[in-house]
Amino acid sequence: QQEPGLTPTTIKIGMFAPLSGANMAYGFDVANAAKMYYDKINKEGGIHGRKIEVVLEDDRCNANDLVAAVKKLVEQDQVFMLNGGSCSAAVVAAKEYVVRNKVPLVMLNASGDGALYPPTDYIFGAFSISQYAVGGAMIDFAAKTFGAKKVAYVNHDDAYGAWNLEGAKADAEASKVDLAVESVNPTINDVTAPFLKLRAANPDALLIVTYARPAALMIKKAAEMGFNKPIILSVTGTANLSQLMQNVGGPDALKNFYVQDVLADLPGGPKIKWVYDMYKQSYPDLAAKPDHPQAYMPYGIPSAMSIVKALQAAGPNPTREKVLEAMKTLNFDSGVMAGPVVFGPSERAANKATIFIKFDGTNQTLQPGVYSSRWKFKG
Amino acid sequence: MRFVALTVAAAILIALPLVTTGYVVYLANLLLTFTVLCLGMHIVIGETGQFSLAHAAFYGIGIYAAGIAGTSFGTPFPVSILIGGLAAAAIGFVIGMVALRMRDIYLALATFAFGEAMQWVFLNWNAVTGGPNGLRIAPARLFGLELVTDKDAYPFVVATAVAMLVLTVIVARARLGRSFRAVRESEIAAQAMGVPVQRTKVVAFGISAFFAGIAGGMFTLFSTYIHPDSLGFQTTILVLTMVVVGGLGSIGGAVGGAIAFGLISELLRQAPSFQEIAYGAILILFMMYAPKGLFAFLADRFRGARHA
Amino acid sequence: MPEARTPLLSVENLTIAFGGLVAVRDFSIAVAPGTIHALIGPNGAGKSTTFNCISRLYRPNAGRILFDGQDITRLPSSAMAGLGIARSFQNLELFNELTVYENILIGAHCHCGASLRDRLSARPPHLAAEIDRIIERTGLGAYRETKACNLDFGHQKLLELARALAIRPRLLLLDEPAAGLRNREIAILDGLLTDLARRDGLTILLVEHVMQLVMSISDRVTVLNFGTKIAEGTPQEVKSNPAVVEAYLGKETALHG
Amino acid sequence: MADLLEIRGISASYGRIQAIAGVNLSVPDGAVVALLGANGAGKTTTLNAVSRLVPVTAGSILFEGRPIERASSHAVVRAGISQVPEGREVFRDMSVRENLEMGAYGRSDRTGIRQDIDRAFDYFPILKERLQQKAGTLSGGEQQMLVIARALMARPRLLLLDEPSLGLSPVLVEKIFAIIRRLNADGLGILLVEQNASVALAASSYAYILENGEVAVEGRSADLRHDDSVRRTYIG
Amino acid sequence: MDTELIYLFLQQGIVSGMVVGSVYALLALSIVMIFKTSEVPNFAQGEIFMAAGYCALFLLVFQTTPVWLAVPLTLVVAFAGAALFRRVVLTQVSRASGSPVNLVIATLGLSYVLKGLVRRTGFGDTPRSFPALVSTDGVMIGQASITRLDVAIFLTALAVMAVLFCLFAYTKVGRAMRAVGMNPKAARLMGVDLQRIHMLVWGLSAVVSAIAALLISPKILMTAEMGGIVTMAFAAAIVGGFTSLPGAVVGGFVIGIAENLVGLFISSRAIVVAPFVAIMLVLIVRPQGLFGGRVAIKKV
Ligand SMILES: Nc1ncnc2c1ncn2[C@@H]1O[C@H](COP(=O)(O)OP(=O)(O)OP(=O)(O)O)[C@@H](O)[C@H]1O
Ligand SMILES: Nc1ncnc2c1ncn2[C@@H]1O[C@H](COP(=O)(O)OP(=O)(O)OP(=O)(O)O)[C@@H](O)[C@H]1O
Ligand SMILES: [Mg+2]
Ligand SMILES: [Mg+2]
Repeated sequence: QQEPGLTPTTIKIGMFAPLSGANMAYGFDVANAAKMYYDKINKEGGIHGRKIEVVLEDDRCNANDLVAAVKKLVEQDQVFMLNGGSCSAAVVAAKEYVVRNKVPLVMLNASGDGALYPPTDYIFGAFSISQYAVGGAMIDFAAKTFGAKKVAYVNHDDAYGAWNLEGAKADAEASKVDLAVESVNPTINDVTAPFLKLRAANPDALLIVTYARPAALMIKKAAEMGFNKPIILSVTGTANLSQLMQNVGGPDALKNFYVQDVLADLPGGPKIKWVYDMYKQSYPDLAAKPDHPQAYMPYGIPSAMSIVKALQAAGPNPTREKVLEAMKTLNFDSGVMAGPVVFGPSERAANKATIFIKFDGTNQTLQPGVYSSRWKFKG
Repeated sequence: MRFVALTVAAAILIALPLVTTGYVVYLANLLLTFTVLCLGMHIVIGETGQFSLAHAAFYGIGIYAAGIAGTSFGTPFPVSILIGGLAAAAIGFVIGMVALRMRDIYLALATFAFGEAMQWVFLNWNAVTGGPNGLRIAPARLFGLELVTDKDAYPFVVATAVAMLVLTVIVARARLGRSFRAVRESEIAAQAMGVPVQRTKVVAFGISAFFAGIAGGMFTLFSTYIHPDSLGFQTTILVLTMVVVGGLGSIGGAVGGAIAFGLISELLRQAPSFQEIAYGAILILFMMYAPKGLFAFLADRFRGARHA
Repeated sequence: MPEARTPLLSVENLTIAFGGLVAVRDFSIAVAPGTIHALIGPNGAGKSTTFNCISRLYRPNAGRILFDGQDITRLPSSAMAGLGIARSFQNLELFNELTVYENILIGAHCHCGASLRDRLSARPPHLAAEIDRIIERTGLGAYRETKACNLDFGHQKLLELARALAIRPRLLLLDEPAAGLRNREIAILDGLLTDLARRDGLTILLVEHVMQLVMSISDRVTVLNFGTKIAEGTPQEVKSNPAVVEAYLGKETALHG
Repeated sequence: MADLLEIRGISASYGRIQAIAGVNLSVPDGAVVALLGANGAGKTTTLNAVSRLVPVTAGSILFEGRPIERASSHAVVRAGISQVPEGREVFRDMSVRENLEMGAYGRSDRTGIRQDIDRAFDYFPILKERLQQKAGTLSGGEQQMLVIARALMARPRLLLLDEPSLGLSPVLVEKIFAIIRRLNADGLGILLVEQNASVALAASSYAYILENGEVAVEGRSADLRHDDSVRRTYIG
Repeated sequence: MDTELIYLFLQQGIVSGMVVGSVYALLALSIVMIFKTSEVPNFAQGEIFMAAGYCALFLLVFQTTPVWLAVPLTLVVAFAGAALFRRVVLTQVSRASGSPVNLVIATLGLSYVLKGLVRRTGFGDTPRSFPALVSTDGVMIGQASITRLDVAIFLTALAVMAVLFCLFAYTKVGRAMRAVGMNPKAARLMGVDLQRIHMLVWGLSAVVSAIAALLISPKILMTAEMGGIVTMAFAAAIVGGFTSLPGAVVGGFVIGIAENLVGLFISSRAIVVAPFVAIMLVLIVRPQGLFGGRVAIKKV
C-alpha cells in the first residue's frame, strides 16, 4: 500500500501552529524556524532525493481548531507526518485521533506532557523542554546553588502549572526542600496577594514559573516590597530579557536574579547565532519588525532536525512505521538546545536539561552546570 | 420555495459524508453542534428577549455530564446526551430561579457572572472534570456499536440537530412560544393577559440551557477531549454573534448564522495574518448593512434583483 | 335595580402612597355586575393608580379588593386574566413587533385549551371563530397581519380593547379608551361598550376624560379628587354636583357636554 | 409678508408605507391653524416632517422664508420651532424640574429660564407640587402638562401641538385652550392637531383636514364649522 | 495565621486592592458613560484602552516624543478615533436596525479590529511598559507599602469620577447626555444634536480609558490582550449598579479588594473567580447593584 504524502520527489509534512490571535507569539516564528530548516535541507538536496513540502495550518491554540487543522492535514492534504503544536492543552486534544490513525506527530515547541505521558508510539515532543522537567530543574537549581531549604513557588493554574508543579514536588521531596506554592491565573493583574503569602512563608528563594507578564509583575512587586532573597525565573517567562528589565522598573529589581534557559547559549550567543542569521536571511521582512524573531523561534529547529534525521534513517523507501522506529532511537545534539535530543523505547520528551543565567539587567552570566528533574513517569 | 430549500438542505446533509473527507464531516459535526447552541440562544434572546450570557457554561455542563456518563458509567449515548441536556436544564432552572428577582440588564449580568464562575469550576474541580488537564471522552457507545470516527458519529449528530430544530419550531409555534414573545414585547401587558412573566422567563432560560446541554452531548459523540479553555465567555459571544448575524428573532436566522459563521471562521483560518481584522470588519459591516441578518439581506437582494 | 345585586367588584378602603404622596386614600367603590361604571376625576387624582391596584401591579398599603366575593388583594397580577379581569392601558402597552392577530391571540392565553393539539398549534382552531368575531367587532379587519407598532394611534387603542376582550373578561377595566379618538370613532366605541355590557353582560369599569362618552354610557359615575371620593351617582347627579363641576368638569363642559 | 411656516407639497413615508403625499399647508404669522383628520391620516407625520424627525421625500418646508426640509432636528428647534409630541414623551427618569430645564436646552439666559419655569407653574400649578418627582411616575395628565410646559421653555416662535388635550380633564382642556389663546395673543404661531374637531375649529382661524395623507378640505375655521357636508364627512 | 499577619494582610490587601480597583473603576466609568446614553455595553472598551496604551507607547518609546506632547496627543487620538467610530459606524448601525444587540455586536467587531491592528504592528507580542509618568518610589500607608504612582492612580480615578459626576449632574451637556439615553426622540425635540452628544460621549469615554492605560501600563504591563481587564471593569460596573458613576468607582474598589482578600485568605486560584462571586452575591442581596436606583415598577 502506498504511504500517504509520498511521491518519488517529495514528501509532504503537515505543520500547525498558532498563526493568529492571542497566542501567536508562542508558535508563529517557531513554525517559521522549522520551515526555514526544511528549506535549507531542500537546498542541500533534500532527503534521499525527496524535497520536503510543507503544508501549514493555523491552529489558533484552541482545541476545536487544532483538531480541525489536524484532520484537514491528514485527510484532505494526505500528509506523511505531522510537525506541529505550540499549545499544550490544545495539542492534547488531537492525541486520540493521531494514535488511532497511526500518524506520526512531532510537536513543535509544545511541552504537551499530557500527550507524551503515558508514552504512545506516535507522539514525540518537548523539544523546548517538558514541563515536569522545568519544575524539577528549578528546585534542583535552588537547592544546589543556594542550599535552599524552603522555596516559594508561583505557577499557573493551567495544565502547564499542574505539570511543572508535579515535577517540582518530586524534586522537592528528593532534595528535602519545603515548597510554598501559589497558583495564579495567567491573566492576573494584581499579584499582591500571592506575593504576600509567599513572603510570609519566609522562603530562601522565590521561584517564578509563569509567563513573562505575571513574572514581571511578581519581580516588580518583590522589589517594591524590599524582598532580597534570590529570585529565579523559569524558561516560560524569559521571552525578552531587556524588555523584562524595563518592565520590572529597572535593574534595581534584578539584584539577585536568575533565569532558567534551555538553549545551548545565551540568547544571541555565538553557539546559536547561526539560527538568528538564518532567520534574518529567510524572512527579511519579518526580521525588520519589532520583537522579531519571537523569543521561542529557535525551538523549531530541533523539532525539524529530528524529523529530518528520522526520515534519513528511515531510508529511501520510508514508511510511517519506519520513521516512528527511527524517532524512538534518536539521540543527537542539536547545537541549539542546552541538552541533547534523546528519545527511547518509552521516552517521548526530547529535552530535560536546563541551564541557569544570572541576569543583572545588562549582563548575563552563565551559571555552571546543567540542571534537570528527577521526576519519573509512573505509568 | 421553502420546500425546495428544505429538500436541498436534506440532500446536502445526506450526501456530505459520501463525497467528502472526515475533516469536512468533523466541521459539519461541529457546525451542527453550534446550530443547536444557537437554537437555544434563539429561544432565550430571540423569542423571549432575555440575555443569557452563560451559554458556554451550560454547554460545558452538558459535555462533562454526558462525557462522564458515557466514559465512566458506559451509558448508551442517547442516554448520555439526554443526561447532558437534563443536567444543564436543571442547573439552568436553579440559576433562573435565583436570577428571578433581577430585571433587565441585571439578569443578563448575573448570568455572565455565573458563566465565568462555572468556567472556573471546570478548571479547578479536578476530581470530576480533570481540571486543567482536560477530560478524555471515550467513544460513544450503543449496544456494541461504537462511534469512532467523525463519519460514524455524523448520522447521530444530524439526527439530534434535526430533532432539536423540530423541537424549536414546535415550541415557537405553541402557546409557550407566544408567551415568550409576549414577555419580550411588554412584560406588563403579558402579565395582564395572564402570562406568568417570571415563570415564563425561567422556563425560557431552562429550555435554552437544555439545548446547550444537548449540544454538549452532541459534542461528546465526535470528540475525544474537552478542556475548560473552550468553555469561556468567548464561546458564548460566538454563539450570540451567530444568532445576531443570522437574524435575531428567526429560527432560520439562528441556523443560518451558525452555519455561515462557522464556515466564515474556518475559511478565515486559511488567512491567519489578517484574520482578526477581517473577522471584526465582517461583524461591523454586517451590522451596518445587513442588520436584520444574513437571510433578510439575501432575500432583499434577491427581490431587488428580480424587480430591477 | 343594579344597587340591589351584590357587586362583582368591590374595593374597600383602599389606600396607597408613594413616598410621602398619598395617591389614593381610603377609597371604596362597588361595581354592580352588568353595569358600566365610570371613574372620573382630575388629572393625578389616582384613577390609574386604583386600576393598578385592582390589576395587582401595585400593592396597596391598606384596603381590600374583592372580586365576585373572593379577596384578590394578594393574588399575583398574572392571575387576574384567569379570573376574568381584563384591562387596557392608558399609555398603550402593545406587543409591538407582533401582528394584530397575535396580539389578540396572546389575550386568549388562558383559553388555549387543555389538549396538546390546542397548546401546540400556532393558530388554535377552537379560538379562530372567537378571534374573528373580536376583530370584526373592533373594526380591525383590515389590519389582521399588520404589526401593532405600525398602526396609527387610534387603531392601537382599539387593539388594546380587542386584546382585552380576548381574555373573555367578566370585568373590563378600561383606562382612557377614547383618548385620541375622533367623534365618529367615539360613537362606535360607545356602541361597542354598551353592547358588551347590555348584550354580553360584561361589567365595565371605565376611566375616561371624554365626557360625551362617559355621560352617555355610564350607569353610575364615581368621582375621585386628590385620591378621595367626592361624589357618586348617576351621570345626571354627578354632572350637577357643584363640587364636581368645580374640580373637574368646568363650567363650559357642565353646560354643553 | 411671508408666512411663518409654509409647507409645499411634502411627502414622507415609513419604509414602503407612504404616510403623507403632497401636503400643502401654511401658518401665517401669529395665527392658530388647525390640522384635523381621521386616525392615521398623517397629522403626526406632518408635524414630524416639520420637526425633522421623519425624512421628507419630496417638497419643501419654509420657516420664515428659509427652507428647512434638509435641516437637522436640532437646527429646527434652534430656529424657533417647538413640538409637543403625542404619546407623552417625557424624560422618565428625570425630575420635573430637569425636564423643564431640558426644554430650555438651546438657551443660556439663566434668569429668563427661571422666569419661564415660573410661568410654567403659573399655567400648571400641579407641576410645582411635583417638582422633584420623576416624570415617569406622573399621572397621564400631569405628563401631558409637563410636555406642554417643556415645549414652551424653548420660547419658540412656532408651536406644533399634537393632540394637547389628550387625556386631560375637561377643566384642563378649557384651560389649555385658554393658554393657547394667550400664547397666540403674545404673537406665537400655532399649528394644532386635534381629534376634538369642534374645539379645534373654535380655537383656530384656519383649518386643514387631512385624509389618507392628502389635504382633503381647507378653509376658514368658522366656515368649516358651519359647513354641513364637512361636519358630516369629517367631524361627525 | 497569627493576628499580626492577618492585620498586615488586611492592610496591604485593601490598599493595593484600591489601587488596582481604581483602574477597574476608570474603565467602568467609561463603560457606564456609554451605557447611560445609549444602553449599549461597549465590548470594545478594553481594546480602546489597549490601543490608546499602544499609541502612547509608540509615541513615547519608539518615536521618543516628549511626554508633554505624547500624552495629550494620545488623548486626542483616542477621542477622535472613538468619536469617529460612533459617527461613521454606529450611526449607520442604529439607522439600519436600532436594536441594541446589533450595536453590541458592532462594538465586538471593533474590538477584534483593534486587536488585529495592534498585533499587525508587531509590538503586541512581548509584554511592555513605558516609563511611569509618576515616580514609583515607595510610600507607606500604615503597614501597607505602595508607590507614588499607586497614589496617583487612586487620586486620578476619584478626580475623573468627580468631574464626570458633575458633568452629568450639573451641566447642560451632561443633562443632554442623560436625556438622549432616556428618550432620544424627545431629546431631539428639545434641540439636542444627537450625533454630537453621542460622539462626545464616546470620545470622552475613550479619553478616560486612555488615561487609565497611561497610568496602569507600568503596573499591569501591556500586551495585545490587556483589554481583557475590561471584564473586571464590567464586574465593577455591575456591582456598582451599571448606571451610577459613583457606583462604578465603588464597584472598582470592591472588586479590587475582593480579589486581594480572596487571594490572601482563601486561595490565589480563587482570585479570578472572586469578582464573579462578588457580582452574584451583590445581585442576590441587592438586585439592582449597590448604587443602582430602586428597580422602579414601570408606571402605566
Ligand atoms: N409609581 C409612582 N411613584 C410616585 N408617584 C406616583 C406613582 N404613580 C402615580 N403617582 C402619583 O400618584 C398620583 C395619581 O396618579 P394616577 O396615575 O393614578 O392619576 P390619574 O387619576 O390616572 O390621572 P390621569 O387622568 O392624569 O391619568 C399622581 O399625582 C402621580 O404623580
Ligand atoms: N413608525 C411607523 N412605521 C410605519 N408606519 C407608520 C409609523 N408611524 C405611522 N405610520 C403610518 O403612517 C400613517 C400616518 O400616521 P400618523 O401617525 O401620521 O397619523 P395621525 O394622523 O397622526 O393619526 P392619529 O390621529 O391616530 O395619531 C398611518 O397609516 C400609520 O399607520
Ligand atoms: Mg391615568
Ligand atoms: Mg397622531
